[in-house]
Amino acid sequence: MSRVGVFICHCGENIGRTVDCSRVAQALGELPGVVHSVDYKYMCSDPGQALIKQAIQEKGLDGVVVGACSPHMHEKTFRKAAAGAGLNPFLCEMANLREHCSWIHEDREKATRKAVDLGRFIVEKIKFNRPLSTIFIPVERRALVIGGGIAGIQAALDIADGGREVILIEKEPSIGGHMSQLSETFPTLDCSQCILTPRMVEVAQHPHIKLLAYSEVESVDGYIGNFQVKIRRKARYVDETKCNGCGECQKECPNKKIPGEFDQGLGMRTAIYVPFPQAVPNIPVIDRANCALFRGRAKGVKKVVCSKCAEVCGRKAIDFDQQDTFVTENVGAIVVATGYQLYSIGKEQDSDSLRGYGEYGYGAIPDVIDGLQFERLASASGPTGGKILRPSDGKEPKTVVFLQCIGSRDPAKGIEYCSKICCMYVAKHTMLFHHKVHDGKAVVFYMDIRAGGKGYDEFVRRAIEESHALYLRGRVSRMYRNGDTIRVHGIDTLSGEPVVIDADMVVLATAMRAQPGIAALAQKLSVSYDQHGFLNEAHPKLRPVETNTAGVFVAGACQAPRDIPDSVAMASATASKVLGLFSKELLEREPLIACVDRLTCAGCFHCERVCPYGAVERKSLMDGKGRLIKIVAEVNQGVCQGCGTCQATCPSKSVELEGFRDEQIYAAVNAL
Amino acid sequence: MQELRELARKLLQEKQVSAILGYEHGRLGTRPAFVTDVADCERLVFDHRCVHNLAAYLSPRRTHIAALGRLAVVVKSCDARAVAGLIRESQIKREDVVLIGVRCGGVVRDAADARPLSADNVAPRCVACEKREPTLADHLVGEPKPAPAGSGSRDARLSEIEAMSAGERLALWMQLLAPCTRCHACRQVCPMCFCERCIAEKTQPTWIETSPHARGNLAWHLTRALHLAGRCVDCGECERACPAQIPLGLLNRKVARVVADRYGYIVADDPSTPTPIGTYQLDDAQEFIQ
Amino acid sequence: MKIGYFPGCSLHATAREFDESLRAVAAVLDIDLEEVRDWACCGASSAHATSHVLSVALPTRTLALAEKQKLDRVLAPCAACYNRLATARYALNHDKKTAAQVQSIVGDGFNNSVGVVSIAQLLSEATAEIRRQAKVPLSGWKVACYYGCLLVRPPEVCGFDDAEVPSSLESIVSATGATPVKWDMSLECCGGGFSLSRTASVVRLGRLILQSAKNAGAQVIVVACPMCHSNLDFRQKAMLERGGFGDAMPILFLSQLVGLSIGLDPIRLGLHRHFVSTQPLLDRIGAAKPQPEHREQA
Amino acid sequence: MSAPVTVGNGAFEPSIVAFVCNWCTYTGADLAGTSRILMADNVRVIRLPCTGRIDTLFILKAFERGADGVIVSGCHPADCHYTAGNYHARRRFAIFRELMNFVGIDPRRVTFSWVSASEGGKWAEVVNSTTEQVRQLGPFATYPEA
Repeated sequence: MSRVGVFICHCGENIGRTVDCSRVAQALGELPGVVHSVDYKYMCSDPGQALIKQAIQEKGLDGVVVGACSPHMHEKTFRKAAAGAGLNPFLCEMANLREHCSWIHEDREKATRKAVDLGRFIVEKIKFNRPLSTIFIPVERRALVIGGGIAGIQAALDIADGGREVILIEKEPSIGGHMSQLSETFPTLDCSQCILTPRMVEVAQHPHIKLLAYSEVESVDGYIGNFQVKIRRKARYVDETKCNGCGECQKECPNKKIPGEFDQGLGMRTAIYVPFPQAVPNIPVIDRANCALFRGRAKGVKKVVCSKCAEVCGRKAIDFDQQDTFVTENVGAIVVATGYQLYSIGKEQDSDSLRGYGEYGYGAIPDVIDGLQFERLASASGPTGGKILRPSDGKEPKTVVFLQCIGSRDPAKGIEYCSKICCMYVAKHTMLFHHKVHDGKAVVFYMDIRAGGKGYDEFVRRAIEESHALYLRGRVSRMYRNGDTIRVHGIDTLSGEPVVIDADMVVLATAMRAQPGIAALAQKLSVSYDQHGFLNEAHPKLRPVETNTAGVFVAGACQAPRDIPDSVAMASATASKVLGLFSKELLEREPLIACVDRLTCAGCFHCERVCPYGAVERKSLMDGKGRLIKIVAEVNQGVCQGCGTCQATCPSKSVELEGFRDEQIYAAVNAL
Repeated sequence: MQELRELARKLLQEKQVSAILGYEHGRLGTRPAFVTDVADCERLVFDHRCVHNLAAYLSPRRTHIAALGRLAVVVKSCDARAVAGLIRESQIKREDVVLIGVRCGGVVRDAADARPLSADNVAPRCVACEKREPTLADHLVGEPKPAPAGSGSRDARLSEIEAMSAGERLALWMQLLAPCTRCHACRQVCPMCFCERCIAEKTQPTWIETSPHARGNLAWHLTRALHLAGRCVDCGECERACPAQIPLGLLNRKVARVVADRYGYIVADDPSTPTPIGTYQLDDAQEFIQ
Repeated sequence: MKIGYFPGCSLHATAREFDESLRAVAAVLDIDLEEVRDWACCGASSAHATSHVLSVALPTRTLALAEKQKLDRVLAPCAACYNRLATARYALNHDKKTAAQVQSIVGDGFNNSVGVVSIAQLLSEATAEIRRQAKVPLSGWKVACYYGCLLVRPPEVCGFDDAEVPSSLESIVSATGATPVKWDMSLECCGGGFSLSRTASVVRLGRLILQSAKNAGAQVIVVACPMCHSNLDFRQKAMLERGGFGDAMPILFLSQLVGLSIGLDPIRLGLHRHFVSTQPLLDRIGAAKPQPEHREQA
Repeated sequence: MSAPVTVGNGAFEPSIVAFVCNWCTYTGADLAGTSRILMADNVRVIRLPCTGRIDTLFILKAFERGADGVIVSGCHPADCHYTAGNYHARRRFAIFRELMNFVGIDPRRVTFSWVSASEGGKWAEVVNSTTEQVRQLGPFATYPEA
């Protein structure tokens, strides 16, 4: 027989005004199993809590029902009080007599009767509550950071500086990401390489960071604190342990006319190459598609067509027979920092929802370039050595038209979101252009200037006032080649006049998009993503760097368009989350999770189908001789979040959600 | 028939299986037969009186049958849907069973009916059946058979009930369910009812009252039909097994139509299809939600 | 192949040669043009400047007649007619309010089942046949394909060809053996209906088009719209008078070019009805000089 | 259904049970309280973590135990605290509701609704309209006494 104590709170006048609290206490006190029932002015006050503690100890209560405000208000308070008196906190529950009764009714008689009902539900329920204890999960205190751009670098360094081991993987041959391609950065115009390169070197030299460049996530198993990540290390055809990065192989490679990715196709590289001089690691990679040897092999040519790089390599580091290898790492947390790609204006699009820009010739005009290409032209390390020269004929453009919002904020082209960084980098571009081509004219077509941020609007004003960029509020309807120039038809909506400009070069501020392949990665991580492929944060305001998969965090432009300061801030936020998680050897979790009754589970796995978290696993039950009896569902305590959808779906009710078990709900309904 | 027996002999002789689960003639029509001896293959038959869904024997709960070893089972297309369901829901593995698909021209409503198949005695679901041979089968025997003659829409009764007022419907079902003795034959015969412990027998708490009272009867039959949503293979066994002649198929059929109308889901003998319960679409109809 | 035919007002008047050449070409290509009986004006620019419902109701009436005539598709050679018909069909499918209003005007029983086809679309489907029938080699002809505003736009209404970088006319021209040139003004506005009210604008716009075609090396511009034709042909003299780009350039209807390639008589194709002489072109293929007849009707 | 009946000296007052999710509707109901929105006193709330946890058995049992009406309410689509529990619940209740109707239990006795944590007013409306609806329908008298 239960020994339940009932404590009815007046909440000053809040409950007492409408509900006859002593009558409620009296009525509930008469219920079987209730051995103590009192009312008091302020149950949450110290004397109120003392009443509860005292009763627990004196009367040996095995259940406490507090009829007061909403459990969202004070459930923690009263559970703590109960625990203080030695009662398991999960044997304390609240009946909501304030928000759900006294505050919404006026008739004292009816409200009192309702309060008795609400109290009775909880009294009956609590008789079936079980003492529960916090679940502890061991945590592997190493982190995986996916993506070696500025966000991934920052996250890795912060976690590593916090004393925890980090595995940083990057799919490209070098870390650095898009930031390494930039010439200068807004709003300070400091050189991107100058601030980034030291950070890259730090990563390479950090004792707690294991850098796996040219690698990708193959599969992810496990859950918070206990992930097993299989990583594909793509074959470089260069032995990393032997190569000293001398670069002789590149000098010898006969194929020197491959449009380089790092220079956005504006500069050339060799078939064996290091993406850029400051690459980390500074180890070349062979591009199979463009290497004569591999092209020959693909055609079935037996003899070695070319091995100049291997011949010249003093350390014999070239290995044409290298294969992809796999490593598995156990980590406790994962930071996703995979960055972005740019919208392409071409006719062929990788998504049915995107359209491309036929009105700009689908990218067929060579002097129409995108923002990253302009960065390379402006960069001292770029293909033109920092001179602004147009791609078609190498002449210095005098009139450059910049178009903002290309692809973004344009549902007709497929993307309705704002790409966020373009207003700022276009302003930067106009300044860089002005600094390098003093007699040049920069014209910007914009929809709105979105320069919210410290020093941002001032920066745009400087572009307009000091660099004399002509800002025209309007869109460009069409552009086409007109002899040596590009004729740009636009409109200045402020004056209402159509504008025609003969430009020497056009720079498109194309939208930031999610990386290709992000959906596949998100599925491996069980992280949801929006219709554009950006990863979803757990809560847009309160949990901005967490995801719905516990232990997986997001930083930078993989979550939404982000500039460098935002990305770095997010990265540090993820690091703080990871370090918080790693601060204890065991992870504590509330025990309100599902639990399977192996005896009655028939293994139909409807629970597995409905579980939003993939918390249901398959467990083989063996008899004493090692023979399989059956395969049943098992809930991973680290992953279950306690929604209970499995229980409502289970036909035989072989899975029970602690805290809301069938017996408890049944008892409440039965008390009707 | 010879083709079936030959195949059965071959499967036994080559030790591909240790028993054939098929049909033989019995006192009242045909009955399920377990053949382990090559000589007994002569007993195997298949005709329009083979009403049983033998997939019910494949449930892993029936340990005495599992103990027989690898089985070959004779399946009509409706039975194959049940086998697919068992595979889909992890009860058996495809490779654990050899499926002898039979081309079916419909079966009789009442297994004891000795008359040739006609519009008078055909099971109504067979008239509407669009699949006369299973896809999920290792072997397929028999000649293609035409659709059985039959008249009237199988859903006529459903429409009739739907046209009634709520009060009339309630009165009707109270009357139809009143004779239920809660013998649970409907459950025992159902190939998709394979739980270790049925919800109807769970007593802590007793969601479904066990006594044959209107409350428990309604809760049981509604819950049974709901548990079969997107799973019922429409083999008609529950109704055939019911000693109280309760038209249980109506409830199953109603749910099947709801699932088909709302989610475009039709139960098929493909184990790889997802189930409508356990999946969802973001834009599932929600006209009933305020 | 049978297809409904909605000539529209222009093809009975200023663009007679479009009608003549189209019928002649259709006969050879085995396309049976069945004129929609009792058709009425599509409303063109005046109706939709006046009343939205009227602008949908007028073409709908024609489409309803075509449906009664059991036609699956209707060809509207004039780009403006095509656009009005296609827009009406689109509005009926997508704008319930307008559809209801129009139904009260046109009456019940119309299912909006009749497709609307432009000349570009129809001849695109027949490129193989054009290639097969081509008798007169037009090789060496450099042709600027001029779509104008209405032939492929707006894309949701037309649902044919790329709205910004179309290629259907080029494929038809290629089928005749001529060479389409790459140029930039194929979709620019010719001034449309402002030929009379704002002639100066039309001349200014037309010059840009002519100049662009010339710069691209074109010898002839092919059009699929009576309005474009009249602006570029009838107003060309005024454009030339402002100087800057040499000789006149003949403007042909698409059907005329196809007709020439399949060996039809220039007179049947109405080549004598143009203001800019087509003779330089005909000389190139050795065709007889078309005898000009009365111009008054044109 | 039966005609409305009167009990004692007043009109028939229905008894209604609400099964609600903890994160949206329960919080929305709290907000209604905080905002002092007066509403019918016929509804008794039972808190569950998620609509995904709400079983059709709860509804059947509530009716067996004498409830005249039931409310099931949770997070709007896309708002589920557990990302997808409400989508699964939506299918479950869509099928249940049609089957219930088929056996003659008036679907107007069961209200399904999405009430977010910010919709205190909507919660009051759901409570009031369901109460009024069930009041009109009268007591639930499905089960003849054995």
